[in-house]
Amino acid sequence: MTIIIWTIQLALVPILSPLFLGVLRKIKARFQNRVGANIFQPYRNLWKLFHKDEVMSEDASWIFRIAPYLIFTITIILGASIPLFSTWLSNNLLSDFLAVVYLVALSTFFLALAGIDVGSAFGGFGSSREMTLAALTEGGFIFSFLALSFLAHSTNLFFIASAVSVLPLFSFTPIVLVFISFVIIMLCETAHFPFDNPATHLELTMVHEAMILEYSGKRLALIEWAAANKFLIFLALGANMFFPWGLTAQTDAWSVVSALGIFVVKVLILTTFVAILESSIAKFRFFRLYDLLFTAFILSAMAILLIL
Amino acid sequence: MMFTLSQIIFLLETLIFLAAVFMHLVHKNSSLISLYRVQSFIVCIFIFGSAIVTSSALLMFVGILIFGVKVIVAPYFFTKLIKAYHVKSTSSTYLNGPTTLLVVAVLTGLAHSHYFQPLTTLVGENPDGLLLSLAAILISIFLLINRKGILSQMVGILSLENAIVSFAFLSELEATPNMQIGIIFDLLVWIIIVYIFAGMIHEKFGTLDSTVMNNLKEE
Amino acid sequence: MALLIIFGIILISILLSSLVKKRSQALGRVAIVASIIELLATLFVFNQVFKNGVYALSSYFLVDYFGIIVMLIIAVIGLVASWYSVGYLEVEMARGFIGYSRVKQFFILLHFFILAMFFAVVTTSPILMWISIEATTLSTAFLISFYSKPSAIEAAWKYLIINSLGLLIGFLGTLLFFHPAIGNPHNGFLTWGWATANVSKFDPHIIRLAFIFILIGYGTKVGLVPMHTWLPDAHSKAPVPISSLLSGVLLNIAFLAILRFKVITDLVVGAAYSQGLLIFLGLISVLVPAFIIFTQKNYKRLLAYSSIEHMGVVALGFGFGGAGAFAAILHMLYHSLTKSLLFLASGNIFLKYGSTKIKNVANVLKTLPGTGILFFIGFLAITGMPPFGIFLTEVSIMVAGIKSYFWVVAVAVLALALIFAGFLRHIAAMMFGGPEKEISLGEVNKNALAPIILLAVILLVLSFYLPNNLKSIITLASLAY
Amino acid sequence: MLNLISAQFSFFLALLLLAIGAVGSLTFAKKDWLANLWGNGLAILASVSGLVAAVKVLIFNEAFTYTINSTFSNLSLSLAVDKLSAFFVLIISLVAFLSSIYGIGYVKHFYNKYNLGVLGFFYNIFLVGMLFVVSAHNGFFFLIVWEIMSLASYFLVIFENKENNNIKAGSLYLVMTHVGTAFIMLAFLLLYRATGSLDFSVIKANIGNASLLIKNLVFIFALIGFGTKAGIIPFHIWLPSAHPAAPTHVSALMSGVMIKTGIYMFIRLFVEILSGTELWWGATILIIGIISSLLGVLYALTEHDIKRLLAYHSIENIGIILLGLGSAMIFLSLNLKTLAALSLVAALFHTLNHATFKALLFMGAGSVISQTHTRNIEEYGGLIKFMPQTALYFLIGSLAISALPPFNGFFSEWLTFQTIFSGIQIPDILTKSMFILAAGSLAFTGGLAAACFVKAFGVTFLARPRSVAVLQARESGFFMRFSMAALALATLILGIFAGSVSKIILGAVNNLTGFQRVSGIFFTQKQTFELSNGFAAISTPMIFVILSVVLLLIYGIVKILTSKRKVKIGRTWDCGTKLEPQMEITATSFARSIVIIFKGALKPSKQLEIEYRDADMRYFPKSRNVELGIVDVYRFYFYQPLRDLMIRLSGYAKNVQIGILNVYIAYIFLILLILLFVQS
Repeated sequence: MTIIIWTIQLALVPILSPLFLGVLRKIKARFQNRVGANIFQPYRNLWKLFHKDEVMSEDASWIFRIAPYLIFTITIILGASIPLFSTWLSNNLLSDFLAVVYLVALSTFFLALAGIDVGSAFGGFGSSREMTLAALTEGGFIFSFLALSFLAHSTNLFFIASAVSVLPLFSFTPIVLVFISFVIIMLCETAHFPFDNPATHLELTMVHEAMILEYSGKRLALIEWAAANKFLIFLALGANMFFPWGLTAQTDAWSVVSALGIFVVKVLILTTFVAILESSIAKFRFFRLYDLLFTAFILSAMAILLIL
Repeated sequence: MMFTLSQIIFLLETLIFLAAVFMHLVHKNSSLISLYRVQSFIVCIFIFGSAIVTSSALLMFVGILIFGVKVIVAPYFFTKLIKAYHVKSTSSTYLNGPTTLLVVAVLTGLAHSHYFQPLTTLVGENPDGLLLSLAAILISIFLLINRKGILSQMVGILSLENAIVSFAFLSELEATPNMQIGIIFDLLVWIIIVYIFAGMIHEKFGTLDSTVMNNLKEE
Repeated sequence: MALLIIFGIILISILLSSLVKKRSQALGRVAIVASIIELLATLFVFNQVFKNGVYALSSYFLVDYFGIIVMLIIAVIGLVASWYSVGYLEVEMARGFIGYSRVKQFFILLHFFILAMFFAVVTTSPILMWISIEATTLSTAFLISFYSKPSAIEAAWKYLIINSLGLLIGFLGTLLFFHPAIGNPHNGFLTWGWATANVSKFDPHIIRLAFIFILIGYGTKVGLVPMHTWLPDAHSKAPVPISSLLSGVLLNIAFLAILRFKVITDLVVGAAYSQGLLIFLGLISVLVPAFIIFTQKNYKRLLAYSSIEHMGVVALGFGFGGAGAFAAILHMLYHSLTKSLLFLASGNIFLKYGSTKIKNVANVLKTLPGTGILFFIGFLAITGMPPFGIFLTEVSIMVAGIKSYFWVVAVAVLALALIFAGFLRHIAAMMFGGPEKEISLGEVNKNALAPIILLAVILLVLSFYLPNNLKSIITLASLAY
Repeated sequence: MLNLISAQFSFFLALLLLAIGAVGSLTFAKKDWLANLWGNGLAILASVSGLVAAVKVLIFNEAFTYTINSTFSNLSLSLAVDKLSAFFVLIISLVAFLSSIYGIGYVKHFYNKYNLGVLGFFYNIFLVGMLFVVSAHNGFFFLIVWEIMSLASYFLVIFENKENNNIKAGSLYLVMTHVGTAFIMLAFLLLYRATGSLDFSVIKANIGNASLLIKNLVFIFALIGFGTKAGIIPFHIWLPSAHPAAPTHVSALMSGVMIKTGIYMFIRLFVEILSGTELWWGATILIIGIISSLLGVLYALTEHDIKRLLAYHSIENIGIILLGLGSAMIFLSLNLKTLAALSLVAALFHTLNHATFKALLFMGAGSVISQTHTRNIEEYGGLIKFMPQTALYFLIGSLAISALPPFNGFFSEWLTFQTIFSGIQIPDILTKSMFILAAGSLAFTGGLAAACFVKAFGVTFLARPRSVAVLQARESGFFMRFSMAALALATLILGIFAGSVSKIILGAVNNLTGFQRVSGIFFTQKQTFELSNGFAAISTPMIFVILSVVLLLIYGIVKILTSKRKVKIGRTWDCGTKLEPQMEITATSFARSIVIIFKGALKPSKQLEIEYRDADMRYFPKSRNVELGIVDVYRFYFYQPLRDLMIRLSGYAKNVQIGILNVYIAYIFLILLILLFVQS
């Protein structure tokens, strides 16, 4: 039975992530009263890209070649080491939140290098913006998890999830503060609205897209898929860290299926929240973003002071 | 009617003191030298007096020697200097007349103050003579500070030497005769060297006024 | 017997060098031979003193522990200076700065100077010592105005007047010092031995006054700060071998005079009085040159100010007493070696660049490799960098002083750091710097390097290994303070 | 074989070999290649025996002491190598071993330009100085070797004295170190005053009777003295100019190891000798750590001289080490012995890590400079195609310094995080907010360091060459690549086996006096590192294994899936225009956004000159040049005014020498009267 849970845990993120991307795009289209593509369109895009030939720039070095593989691997590992539906795998030694933060930083590092490698102007300033934002999010990212870990007296994500689920009501306000700062961090890391517009290729605004302009064929598929995985990972973290009620500890078939169902519902709610947010506010100017990130950091610092 | 020995010594000591004071006020070099001649003559009297008292022939010989050097040779050299470089009037002093006198008065008061009081225990009979010679020492040092001319600096040093020797005699601390011979020989060499230096200074700087010699400073 | 040899040799060499008529190497050779014999005689006296404590010729001459150390300094630096001046004057004569008669005058006066210094160290009577120190002033007056340029004469004149005034004050102090001798007609020949023998007869108040006169008087000869004004002019205008003798040796002799009186004052009045005065003068002697060195423009004046500063450190050493005294004596030894090394090396630089201004001397390491390296070693030694002895003595002086005078030590240590900063600025500007335009490479006078290397070797050897007989003599000498 | 030679024998063998190396290279100065081989060869042998000594003391705990008395009463040449000094001997020998190998290759481009004998001589003396500094046990002897170390490194900094600013950098360095030593001397003198001796063990024994005032003064003086050497923020201005001036293998040693001697003495003095630390001591060190790490990385971002950039990063990493040390001292003053031991282990581990990856980065930079003959990043570009292996090693170095997982930087930063987190749990509100500040600064420093090294690596190695200098760059020589490879491997191994390494370091920390009975801080079975209070656990080998396995798996799957697809090489698409090298991102523009964000701290200055075709019409600008830079705050607000004050004071002091004889006589007369008044 454990092997089944392991495979689900391993495969859940890569399989479901394009779906939620499709749902997000569908809801945004609906807001712009367009019909919008089918929610399974991302699967088809990936399938198409995997079967196309690839054009690579002559300036690119081996870093450009292996970056997509490395980024995709990191998202798979992260997917496997965070609490999705069962807290049964708590002894996993990779699920310390600092390891999660620094693995994300590693993937951003290589993505930025790949951006610079091709030597085009877009890649250059894309990496510069990405690294600036990544540098400033790290503070908020670490501090939001730190607040929770002080609640749970452990930095292991699974223990945090189980601790938050049994919290009494009076510690509600710090959780709200941390949730707000986590949402800001999530939007920045997954390149969503106030920070970066995922859909556009307009050089004035794009950050994440600028770095992957030169990719094509299977490497572009891997990068797109990795981006989708990252989006789902952050949604899962948001869902299971702050609303951890659906996680089961048993391993019988029925409780696993119901936990999966609850997990999907929770993530859907969060996706709609993100879609609504993206449709309602405009993208901030680049040099106002760091105020947002510093507020995230201050919010979680205040939460820590409240908790301890 | 005869004055006692200590009164005579005190009288001579006041003459030395007055000579030192007048050196500040006098303008002509030649009078400066004559004052110095008076001073050294009195010192010779002291030496002869103590030679008679201790009746040592060596001291007598030293007295003659000192007389020869200080009263005859030194002034001769100085007058030669004055004639050679026709330095009639000494260049003026830094402080004008009255202030110099004020400083001289302060110095004499200082010499008689309690700072030097332990010195009076040195000798029984003529403590105030001793203090007067101390005042003469301080005044001749001040002469060096005050005067601008090379010649007056030379005379200042020599009058300081006279004052110290007079102080020594008054407190009976004077050195043994053969020591004194060494000292006076030393003084003679000093006078010769200073004379030669005056020549060189005049040749190089053209005047015997020391204010011209102030280009050795930190730029 | 050995003392007679020394005096005899010097007198003979004076006679010989005055007889030499035509231009010949005789002058230089006579000087070098004389100084070698003096060194041998001093070494003989050295192990005499080491064996039986003291070496007395007659009641007039007596060499004690401290005396032999200073004699050693005189002999060594005398030898090196006269060896160097042979080459140095040759080049000067070749360039037509000075005529042969001046060279002859130089050597005669040099012998007088060394004779007077030996005499000062050896006599037992303070007045005889005063006379011989007065003789050193007179003999060096003409040596300072050797180049008969207006500035040299001005420096010599100031040197003469200030030192005569100082020594007269010292004379007054000496007279006051021996006030118990009134009345008793002891053949009037007062000696140090006599003073230490009947200390009870001294009246403390008079001694306090007398020691001040001594300190100011002989302090002028040592160059402690308020009385130092003649030193930079005299040492920078004098020909290089003379300034190395002046800086390296004469200052120590004057300090020896003060210390001889200090022994008696300590017995009569107690050590605190004299130590307090020495610390006060020592501290300002370290502070004032520290600031002047920082923006100094002329490297010979730079070395002169560093002599004042090192005499200040020695004064601090004796002021702190105990282990500080031992370190201070050793500091005197190291300082005289390093300072004469630096002066002689600066002589080479002067011959090559023709100017004593720091700004028109550059790239010395390239043009004068030998002198450059030696000058740099001298700089490292004089500013107290570790491998050399001066660092050891400075630290142990500070250690001796920390117990009771923390703020004095703190200020002194920071002043020494400031001196290092100032020195480094000037030396780095001289040593490196841009490629000089037309300065030809290579040393000027060939046999000028040998004496400097000898000094450097002696300094390095003494820094690491102090022969134990020297060490024991220094410890014995420092016991009195 | 190891237990044949004793630790003491191998330590002294190392010193002897270095001495022979020094003298030998001077004698063979005439023939360049012989001097180079002799100097570096013996340094290699010496560092091997140094390694053996360190290992034997650390693992087989054969600590030894050795004393010879000398002429001066309290100067005794006493050495004591306990586990802490052995740890630093280990660092010194490891980096010296590899930088000497690197030196053999690197020094070739000095042939018949500079005198290699001198380089060999001072290089070996420098190593001797460092080995003595970490083992000296007597204050006096320590001052001597401390100055010898600074003096030798001064000569190495000004070795390439053709460029003038090397000389200025060298002089600034020596003056600041010397002023630092003056403060250290004062600190030791105060200790002597309180305890009557300069020997560390005697001082440690009766530190009790030192009054609180003396302890505080000693702390302040030691902080200034050793801080200058460690390069903490207010006293760091010599570091960015001195380290780049030295030849690369020396600057690798200086940056990697020499500044650690300051840290060693911080630990030896504050943690061991002045055992009862005050709370405010730890707080000051923590705040200095915060400032140094943040400002260090920000200044590095504005740099485009590659060696200066690395030098600023040394300041940043020293800041991180000080965070660990500061929290250790705070825990000590609150008597939390276990947490103090943990934070000391974090600080020491980061010292070891920084030594390895900083040396690696400097060597990489050195190889790049020796090929392109310029230090300006803007003229590099595309070097990965000309120097693939150097690029790989530099990449590994950059990953390690930005604390990214599989490498050693990650674990030591993780451990420092854990100490700060446990610090946050202290009830006292003031220390808690300080620790929160520390955690924030460490987080931002990590992010900014990653940004800075993306800039450094990307602009140097990736994309197209920006200048012709890059075109004739060749891969660096075998020796250089060997030592870089070894260091890269070391960062990886230290990263993976972090558990057992931290156990050895804990052994070293337990050796200090205050920590004898401290145990159970963390336990490590098969390399998983877990805090005893169960707060956090990490297994570094697990990360590495999973990363590589999943990477290979994905690569295999994708390869099979898309085996039939072809890969075509085309030109980078840039909206159809022909791509010029100028179009690539440059280092300045890369960091420009961060510099603008932190403009409050950095005060960037910008000059804009426009030259018009004809001056009065001012419509058609002929040329426009923009000059970006940052104001060197410290030099401008602190060091320059200090220097002007000194010059003004020296102006006053010079007035003493007026030149008028009468004034001089007045001085004598005055001092005579003053003394007469004073004494009566």
